[in-house]
Amino acid sequence: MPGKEKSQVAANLGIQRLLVLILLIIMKKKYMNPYLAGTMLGLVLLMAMFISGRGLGASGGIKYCVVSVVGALDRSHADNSVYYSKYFQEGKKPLTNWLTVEIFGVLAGGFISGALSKRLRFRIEKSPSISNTRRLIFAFLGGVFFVYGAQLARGCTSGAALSGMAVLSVAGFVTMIAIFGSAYIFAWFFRKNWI
Amino acid sequence: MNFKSDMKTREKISALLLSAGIILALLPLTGNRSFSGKPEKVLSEILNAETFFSVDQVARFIVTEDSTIQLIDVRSPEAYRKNTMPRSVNIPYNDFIGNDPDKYLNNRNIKNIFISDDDYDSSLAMAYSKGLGYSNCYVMKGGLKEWTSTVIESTFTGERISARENALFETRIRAARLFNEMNSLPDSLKLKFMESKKFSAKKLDGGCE
Amino acid sequence: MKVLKQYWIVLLIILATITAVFVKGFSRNSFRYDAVKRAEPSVNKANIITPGQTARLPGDILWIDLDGVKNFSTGPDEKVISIPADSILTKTYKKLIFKHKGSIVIKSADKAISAGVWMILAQMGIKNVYILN
Amino acid sequence: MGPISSLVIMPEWLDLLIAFMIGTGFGFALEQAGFSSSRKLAGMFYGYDTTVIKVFFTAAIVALAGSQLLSYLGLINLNQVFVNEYYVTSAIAGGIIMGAGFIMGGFCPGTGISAMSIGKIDAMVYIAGGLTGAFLFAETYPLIRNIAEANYKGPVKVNEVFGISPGLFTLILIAAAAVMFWLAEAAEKRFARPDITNEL
Repeated sequence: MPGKEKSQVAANLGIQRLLVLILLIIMKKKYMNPYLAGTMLGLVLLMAMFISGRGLGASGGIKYCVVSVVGALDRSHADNSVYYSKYFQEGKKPLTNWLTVEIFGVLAGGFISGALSKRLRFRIEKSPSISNTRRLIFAFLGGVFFVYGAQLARGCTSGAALSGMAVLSVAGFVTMIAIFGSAYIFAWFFRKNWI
Repeated sequence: MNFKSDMKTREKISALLLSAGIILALLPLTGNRSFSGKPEKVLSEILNAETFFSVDQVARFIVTEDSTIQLIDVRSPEAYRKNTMPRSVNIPYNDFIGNDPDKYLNNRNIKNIFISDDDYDSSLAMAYSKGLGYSNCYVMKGGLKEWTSTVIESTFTGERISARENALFETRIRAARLFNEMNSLPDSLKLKFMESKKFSAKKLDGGCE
Repeated sequence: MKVLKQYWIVLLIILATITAVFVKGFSRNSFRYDAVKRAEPSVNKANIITPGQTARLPGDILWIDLDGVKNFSTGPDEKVISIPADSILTKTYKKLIFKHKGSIVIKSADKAISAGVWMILAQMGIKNVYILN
Repeated sequence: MGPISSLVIMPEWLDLLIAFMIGTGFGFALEQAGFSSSRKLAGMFYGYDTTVIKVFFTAAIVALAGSQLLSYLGLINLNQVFVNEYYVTSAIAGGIIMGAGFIMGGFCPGTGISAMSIGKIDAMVYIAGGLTGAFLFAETYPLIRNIAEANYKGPVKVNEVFGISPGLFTLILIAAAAVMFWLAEAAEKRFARPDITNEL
């Protein structure tokens, strides 16, 4: 049946063209238009609310990784601690927690996006006026501070501020204002690192 | 950095979100829920004979300690303290309407049977729950009045008793004994029992905790 | 025209939203009110009246007998209709109930039936529905 | 009606698969927005690049308006969606610590993970720091427990505090965001640093 084959070829070509078009839209600019990307992020958050009844989170997943490592290394310490023990009650496994699996998804999603937009490269991003060591030390310190603060506030920019704002929670708005407010104040002290 | 295209998108997204915001501001949003489903369907479910359990059926549930049953007493706490059905919990009708009923009714494997003095409050609570989508809700027909006259004060008036009737009376008498035991407890013990039966809000999963 | 060309996607989304809102908001055949608010009269028992109180109800009274027997003891000029409870939402009766201005009094020998019907009518947005005790 | 998880009891694998898919979408959106670049993120605090504010507020508002609309249409029960609990002291103290961490490290945890996935070494070090931070918090928890649990207010909503309908508050928030977007673009022009932005 040559006619049928022909239409099949045409359909295949059509699908290929569509895929190429989508790829072109994604790779057209270096980064996606921020408003479009924001809409996409908002829709992902809406999906999380609609399907699982919860917001997004990132620091929670980091905490669960730590908790599971501590639990594997020194179980008795974990069971005796006020903090760790609640994550092991009733046979709970911190590694198969919603948040933990979600951050592995974030890794995968970031990798796919980076691959599509050809941004996969090992490098240290920094201001030319500072050394690599300085950048890495500050990155490490930043991580320590940020996640410590996120544990205290029960969520980071995604878990508390973004998801909190989407459900109109006061905690979300207060955390958001505190994060950005304090970052603006501290920005003056660390300006050499960035500009 | 392409300023121009960013600006155009900004204008579009601002227009879109602002109009959506205006629509939302005009809607009567309260954050509460409304009934769901087609009215006819909800009505026929409410009027369905299977929605109503007789006091004898409830007596059997109590005697056999059926664990798929939850008795919800919607009377006032005072009335509940005076006459407590065995294995029942107390959620006064106004508390029931004021709160999200999900914390009481979320277990789909359990039949929730509402009880009040007569059929009035219990049927309202049942209709309210069914409208919100909890199909696992029932009513004890006749309420505590019927319960008292049929089960507690049950006496046999007839010539001969059949095996079937005998079983029925056996159940009634055992249920009445459980009921009387429950209600002869001193008030302090009963209060303790009521406290233990209080519902606490189900914790939702979420956040970074 | 230029605006339309530039903003077509915005307009499309807004139009879809408005349509959805209108369909939901103006459909008589769905519940759309705040369930807690509409159930409020039943909390303070304001929805139950005794025969003596009916004179105080606002507007004309539409009497509905849900048991299918005309045994209301009322004046001769009141409208008494008899509708079996399960057919109260059929087209003709629904129209009658929605069109009626004033109060509606429902009555049934079975409290479970009048309570169920009251809850449905109240949640559909009909105010001034009362149960005759 | 939704959320789906409150309607059906999902098997664990499906729940986790959904978590993974949502995470993938999250990571993809973050990377596409340019949040994998720390200098782009930090640009927000010096005015030369305000992507953060644009993406962040657009996302929050889209999700907020979308969920309100779905709730009006009877598709989602917002009482069943998690609302963050408000601990006044810890929200403010934690926020301030996070702000300091943000400007030092140039990432927040979510963006750090997505930057790590495309090979940013600084992001990997940042996440290592994050793991350390979580460990430190767990070990010092008994000491700061009083702060962490002080002034608990429960899951309060903003519109309840102001006593207005959620729809009206959403409109106010959107109007504020539209003004902010306009200001952000003005700032980008004023504090433009082509030498930096061209590198990103």
